Amino acid sequence: MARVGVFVCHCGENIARTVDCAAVAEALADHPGVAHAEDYKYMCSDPGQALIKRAIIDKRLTGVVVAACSPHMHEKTFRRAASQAGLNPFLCEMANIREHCSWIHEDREAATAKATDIARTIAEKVKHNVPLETIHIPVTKRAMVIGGGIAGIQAALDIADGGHEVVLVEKDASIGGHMAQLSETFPTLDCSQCILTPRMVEAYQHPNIKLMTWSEVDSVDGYIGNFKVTVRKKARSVDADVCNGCGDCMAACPNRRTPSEFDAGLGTRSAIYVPFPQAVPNTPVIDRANCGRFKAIAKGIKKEVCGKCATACLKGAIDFTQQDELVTEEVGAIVVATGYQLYSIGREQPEGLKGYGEYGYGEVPDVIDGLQFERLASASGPTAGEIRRPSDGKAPQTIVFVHCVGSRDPEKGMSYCSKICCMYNAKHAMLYRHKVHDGRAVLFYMDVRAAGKGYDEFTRRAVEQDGAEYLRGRVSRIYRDGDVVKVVGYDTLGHEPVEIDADMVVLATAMRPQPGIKELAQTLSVSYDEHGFINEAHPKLRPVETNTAGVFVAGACQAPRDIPDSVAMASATAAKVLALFSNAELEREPAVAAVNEATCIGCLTCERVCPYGAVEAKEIRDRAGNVVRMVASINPGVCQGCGTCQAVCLSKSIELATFTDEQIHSEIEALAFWP
Amino acid sequence: MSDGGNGGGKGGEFEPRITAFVCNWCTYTGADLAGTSRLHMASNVRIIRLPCTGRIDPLFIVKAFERGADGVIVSGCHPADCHYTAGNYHARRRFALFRELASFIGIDPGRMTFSWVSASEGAKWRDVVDDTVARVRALGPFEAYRRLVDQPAGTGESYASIEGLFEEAAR
Amino acid sequence: MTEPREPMTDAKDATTEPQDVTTEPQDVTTEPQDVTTEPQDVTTDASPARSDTHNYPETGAHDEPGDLQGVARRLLAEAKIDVVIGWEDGRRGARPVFITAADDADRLIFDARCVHDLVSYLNPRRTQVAALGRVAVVVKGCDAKAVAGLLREGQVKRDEVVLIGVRCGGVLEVADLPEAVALTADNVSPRCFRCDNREPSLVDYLVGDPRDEPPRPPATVDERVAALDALPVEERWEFWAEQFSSCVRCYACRQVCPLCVCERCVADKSVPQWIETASHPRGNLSWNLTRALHLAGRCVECGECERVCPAGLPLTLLNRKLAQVLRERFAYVATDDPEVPAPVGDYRLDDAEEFIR
Amino acid sequence: MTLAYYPGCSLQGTSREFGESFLAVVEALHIEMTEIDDWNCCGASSAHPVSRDLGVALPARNLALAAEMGADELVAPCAACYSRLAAAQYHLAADTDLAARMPGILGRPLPPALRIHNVVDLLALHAPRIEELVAARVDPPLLKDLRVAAYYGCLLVRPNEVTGFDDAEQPTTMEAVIGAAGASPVAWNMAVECCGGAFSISRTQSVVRLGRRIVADARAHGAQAIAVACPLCHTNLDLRQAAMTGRGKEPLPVLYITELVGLAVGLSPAELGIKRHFVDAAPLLAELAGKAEATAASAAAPAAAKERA
Repeated sequence: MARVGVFVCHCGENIARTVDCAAVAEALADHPGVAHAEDYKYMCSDPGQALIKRAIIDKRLTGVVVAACSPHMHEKTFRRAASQAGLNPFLCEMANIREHCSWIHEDREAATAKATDIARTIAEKVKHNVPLETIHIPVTKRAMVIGGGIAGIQAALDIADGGHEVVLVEKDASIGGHMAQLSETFPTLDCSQCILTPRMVEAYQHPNIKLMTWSEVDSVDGYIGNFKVTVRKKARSVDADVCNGCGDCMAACPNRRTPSEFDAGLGTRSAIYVPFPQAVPNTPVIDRANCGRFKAIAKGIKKEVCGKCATACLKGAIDFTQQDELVTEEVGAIVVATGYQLYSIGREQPEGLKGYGEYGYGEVPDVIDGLQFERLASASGPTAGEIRRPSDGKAPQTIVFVHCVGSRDPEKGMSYCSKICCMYNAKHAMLYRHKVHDGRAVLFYMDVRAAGKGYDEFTRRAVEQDGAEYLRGRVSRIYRDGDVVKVVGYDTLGHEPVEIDADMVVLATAMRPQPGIKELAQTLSVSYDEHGFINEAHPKLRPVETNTAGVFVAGACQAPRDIPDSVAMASATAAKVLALFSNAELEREPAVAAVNEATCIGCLTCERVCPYGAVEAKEIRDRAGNVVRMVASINPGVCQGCGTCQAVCLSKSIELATFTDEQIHSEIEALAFWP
Repeated sequence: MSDGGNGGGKGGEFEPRITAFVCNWCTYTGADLAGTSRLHMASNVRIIRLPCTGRIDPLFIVKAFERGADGVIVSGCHPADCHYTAGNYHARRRFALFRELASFIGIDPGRMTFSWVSASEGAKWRDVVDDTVARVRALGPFEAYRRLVDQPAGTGESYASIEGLFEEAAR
Repeated sequence: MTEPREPMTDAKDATTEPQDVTTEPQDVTTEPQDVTTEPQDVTTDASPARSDTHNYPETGAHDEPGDLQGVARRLLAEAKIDVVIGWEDGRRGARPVFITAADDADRLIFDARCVHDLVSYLNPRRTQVAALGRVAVVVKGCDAKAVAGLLREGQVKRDEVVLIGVRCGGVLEVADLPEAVALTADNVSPRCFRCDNREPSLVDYLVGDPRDEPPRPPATVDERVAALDALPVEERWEFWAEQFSSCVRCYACRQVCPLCVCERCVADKSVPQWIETASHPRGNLSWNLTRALHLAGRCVECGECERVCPAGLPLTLLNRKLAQVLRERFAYVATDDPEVPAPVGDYRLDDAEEFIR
Repeated sequence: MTLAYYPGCSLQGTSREFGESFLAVVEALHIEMTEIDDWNCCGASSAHPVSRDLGVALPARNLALAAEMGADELVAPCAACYSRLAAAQYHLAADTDLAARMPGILGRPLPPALRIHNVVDLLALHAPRIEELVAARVDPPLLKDLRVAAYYGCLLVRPNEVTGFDDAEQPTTMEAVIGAAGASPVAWNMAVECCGGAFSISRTQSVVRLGRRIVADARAHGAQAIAVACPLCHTNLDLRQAAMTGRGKEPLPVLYITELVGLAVGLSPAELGIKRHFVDAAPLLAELAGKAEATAASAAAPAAAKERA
C-alpha cells in the first residue's frame, strides 16, 4: 500500500495569497494512499526540507509530493532531500501550484480547487513511481576529430595538449584544408601557409595525435563516452611506412595533365601526387581514376601497364594491390569539422539547385571563383603569384569582383550570408592592385559587411589606399564578347545600368557545406538545416554542441565561418571534450525507455521514429540457438527519453521510465470528473 | 472529485473542465513563464506534463474525454524546436489523423486545441488557455459523451439502418 | 478510365506454355527434415547450377497460363512448398482451404465469392499455419497490399512465402453463395470500386485472365463517408454512438484483420487499462477508434472487418476516412510495394499543420 | 481538360501572321481549344498603370468567361496578354481585399484558378507531337541545320513569381521547341534582354540601340534567324531592324515560334503569313529548301545506285 507524503508550500505569500494551502493539505490528507500531509511557509528552506526528511522516516513514506513551484526550479533540491532521508530520489515529484496556479489566478476558491487537483494528480502519479537508479556511463577518454582543416587541426591539438589521444580523420591526402590554398589572410595580410604549416607539422608530430589521411568515416555506433567509429582507409597505393617522400615517383609519372584540386583546377598534377609541396603527411597517393595502370585494370586489360612510378621508387613503396581497409576506433567524443565547399554555380546543377548560368561560370574561362583567385594570387600557385587570366595568360587590366553570388538570394541561391566574401573580396582587390598597379578593381556589392576586429578598417583601406571601386548593385549577366568579358549590371546608387568590359571576373560564390555532409550527419545522428549545415544544440548557449550528446561541431560545417571563428569554435569543442573527459563516468537521468520483449512483435516502428538511433533489432533465440523472432531493443545509454517510440508502439510494449503509461493513466484518472 | 467544474461554478455557470497534455521543454516551461510574468488566465485547465508531444498517444485524449473532460489541449514545441529533434513532427501526423477521425465520429474539433507554445511564449499560452476555455464554454458540457458513458450496457438494440442515409447520398 | 487490357498475355502464354516448366528456376531443394532422414537427397539435388540461397523462385511476377490449379499442383508436386492457402467451393459457398497434396490442387477456385483475405493466415502468431511448413498463399490485389504491410513490419520474409496473385475484377459482398454470380451494382463489394491493384505486382505468379472493372455500387465508400461528413457533428456522434452501442466486443474484426498481428492487443492490456473490456459503449468507442487509428497507414481496405462483424458496424468507413486523410495530407495510398515507407512513423518537415495554432 | 483560347488584339491587327500561324499550328497539332466568347481587351500597357482595379478587372473578366465555358486551362499567344492574365490571377490570389471587391466590379463570381499557357509552353507540351510530325514528313526536313536564336523578351519569364514560367535568367523552353522542330538553337547572351517594348514610337532611338545589341549578339553566335513569341518584340526587331543593321550586312529574319513550328511540320510560308514581315525571310527559306533538296538527293543517289545494281 502506498504511503505518500504531501507537502504544501506557501512560498511565503506567493502561493498562500491565492491558494488556501492548509485546505489543500487537508484535502490531500483524505486522499487514498496519502499517509501524511502538511503545509509550511517555505518548503525549500532548511527547516522545510527537514520537515520532509522527518516525515519520510517517521511515517515510512513510499513517495513524496511537494506542492510548490515548478519542478524546473526545485525538483533537484527536493529529490536530494528525499535521498538524504533514505528514499529513492525518483519517488519524489513536484506539483506546480505556483507558476501554474497561484501566480496566474485571482479567485481564491478556484485557485485552491485547482491546486488541490494538481496535488492529487501528482500524488496519483507518485503512487506509480518506482525506485530508479541514475545511469552511469563509462567514458573512453579518446576523441575523434573529423576533418583536417584548420578547425580540425586546432581541436585535435587542444585536446591532445590536454593529455588525451585524438584520432584526426581527413578525407584528402593531406591535412590543411582550404586554408592551405589561401594566399594571404584578412585582415592582416599574413601569409596563410606560413601560419598554417607549423600547426600541420605540430599535429603530425604530436604524440597524442593519430593522423588518418585519405580516410573517411564509414559508420558510427555507440553513444557519448562510448563511440565505435569505423573509418575507411582508402587505398593509397603507396606504403606510407616505407615511403620517404622523395617525390621521384611524381617526377616519373607520365600523366601530368590531371587538374589539380589544390589549385582549384587552374594547375595540373601527376596521377601519383601529394596535393601540395608542404603536404602532411608527405606521402603521395595514386589517383586511380587518372592513373594509366589502374585505367587499364578497370578496362580489364591483363597486361601490367606503365608502372613507371614503381620503377622510380627506390624504396619499393608503390603498392598497386592495396585495398580499402576498415578500421574501428573507440572514442568517447567526436568533433565534426568538415568545413565547406564553394557553390559551383554553373548551368548544370544537382539537388534541385538552380545555379547562375547567366554568369558564364564554367563556360567562360576568365570567369573564376574566389578560391581560384586565391591560387592565382598565391606564390605557390600555378602562376607563381602573378595575376594572369586563365584563357590566355594575359595580366588582366580590369577585374570585376562580384559579391553575394548565390548568397542572400532566397530566390535562386542560398538565403544566408556567406560571411567571409566581403572581406576576401576586399583582400583580392588589394592583392590585385598591389601586383598590377594600374589595374582596375571593380566590386559589385549589396552592402559591405565587415563586422570584426580590424575588419572595417581593412575594407576602408581597400577603397582609400588601394583604389578599389565599389559599385553598389547586382550583376545580371556575364558573357564573353571577343577578347573581353562583358559584365552587365545595375548601379543602384547612380540609378543606371552599367556595362563593364572586364578582362577577368571573380565571383564570390556562396559557402556551402561539404558534399556528403548529410550522409555524415545521419551517420552521427546529428541534425542539419535545410542547407546541410550541422545544427548546434542551442544557437546561443550551446553553440558547439549538437543534439547528440558527445558530438561537437567546429568551423564552417556549422555555418559560414572565417578562420578566427573556426579556430575559436575548435578550441571551444576541445574545452567541451576535455570537460567530458574529466569525469570518471557520466551520470544520466534514468528517463529511458525499455521494451517488453514478451509482447514486442519486432515491427520496429520504434526504430524508425527514434531520433537517436537508440533502438535496434534483437534476435530472440530458442535453446538450440535458432532465431525464433526479432524484437526491438533500446540502448539506455543512447536513449534520451522522449517517449516517441512508446506512443507509436501499437501493442504498448515500450515503457518510458518516469513517464510510464500507468503514471499518465493515473494522472488522467485523478482528474476524472465523472465517477 | 473537484467541484471546480461542470455546473459547479459560481452562480451555476458552466465551467469547462479541460485537460492539457504538454511537453516538458517548451509548453510546460512557457506556462511557467506565464506564471512568472503573472499573466492571469482562466483556471479551468489541468496540466499533465510529458517529456515530448511525441510521447502523446491519442488514447490519452480519448481517456480524458471518457473521464469527463469537456475539452483537451495538446501543446508542444514549434517545428524544428523539439528538444528531441523530431518528436513533434511525429506527433503532428498522429494528431492530424486523430483529430479528423475524432471529428468524423462526432467529437467536435472545437473541444480539442492543438498548439505550439515555446518556452518564451507565456502570453501565447495564456491566449491558448483563455481561447480554449471560451470556445468550450460556448460548446457547453460534453453531455453526449456523458450520456454514452452513463448508458447501461447492452442497450444498443437497434442495428441502425444506415442504408437510408447512403441511398440519399448516392442520389 | 476503362481501358481494355491488351490480350497480349494470352498470346505469350500460348507460346511459352509448353516450356515454362523447364524455364522456371528448378530449386527443388528438400525440406530440412528430409536432409537429415535422407542424406543422399542432398547430394543428388545439389547440382552446381542451382542457387542454394533460397528455395523459391525469384520474386516478381512470372506470367503464368491462366491456371491457378496448375501452378499450385506444380509447386506442391515439386515440393517447393508444403501448403497452398486458397479458396474452394464449400458447402455454403466459397471458403478458405489448405491444400497440402498436389492431387487436391483441383479443388482451388477463384471467383467473385473469394472475398476472404487469406493473408491473415500469414500472421506469425498463427503458429499452427507455420507448422504446416512452407506456404504459398493466393492473393488478390488488396491481399497483396497486406503482404507488403507485413513485409514492412518484419512479420513475414519475402523469400519464405510464395505468392500466387490472381487477376481480380472485384468481389461480392458475401462468400456464401452456391455458385459465383455476375457482379452487379447491387451485389459488388463497394470497396472494389476504383481498385488500383487488380493485378498485384508483389507476387511470384500471376494467374487468371484479365477481368473487367467491377461495376459502380449505388453508394461508393467515399460517398458514404461524405454523407456522414455532411451531417452536423452532433448527428455524427448520434450515428456512431448508436453503432458502437451494438458492438459486442467479439473482436472478430481484429481476428480477421491481416494487419492485426500484435502478440498482445492494446485492448487486452489491463495495467493500465486504456480501453474498457466490457461491451459497454464507453469502451466500445475507445476500442473502435483505437482499432481504426492503429490501422492508419497499414489498412489495405480488404473490408474483412466489416464483413465479419456480427453487429454489422460500418467499420470500413472509419478506415476509409483515415485513408482519405492520409492521401490528402501525406500523399500516401496503400500499395503492395513494400519499399514505400509507412506514413505513420514517418514525417515531412512541411506536413500541413493548419489545425495547430 | 478544356483549353480556352484568348486571341487578344494584336493577333488580329499588327501581328496577324502570329494569329494565322498560331491557328494553323494548333490545327496541325490537333490541339483542341475554344475561343472565349465575348472576350475583351486584356488592358495591356495602358490599364494597370492607371488603375489597379481596372488592370485586374479587365483580364479577370476574360478568366471568368473562360471558366464559365468550362475551361480549366487557357492559352494567350500574345506575351502581353499572357502577362496580364497571369498577373490578374496572381493578384487575386495574393490580395484578399482585391478578391473581395472583384465580383462586384465584374458583376460575376470570381473565376477559379486556371492554368494559363503562353504559346511557348503550350508548344513545349506538344513537343513530342511536333517531333512526330517532323519525322513523318516525306519531303526533306526543311529546318535541319537552321541555327536559331531563341529570344524570350521580358513578359514571358518576368516577374517569375507571377508567370511561374521557366527561369527568368536562363530559360530553355523555347530552345526545346526549336529542337523539336528540327532546328538548332544557338547559345547566346541576349535571350531575356529588353527590346525596348512600347518605346518603339516614343523613343525609337532607344529601341534601335537595344535591338542592335540583340541582333548583333545573335549574329555573332551564328544565328540565321531569331525566334520570338511576342508581338512587340517582333515589331521592334523586325520593323526597326533596318536601322539596327549596318550597311552591307544581311538582315536577320525574325520569325514567330509558331511560324518555325509550322514550317517544320510542313505548312507553307503563305499559310503562316511569313510574307508579312519587313525582313524578308524568303531568301533564307529558299536557301534552306535548296540545302534540304541537295541533302535528300545525295542521300537518295547511293540508294538508287544500289537498287540498280
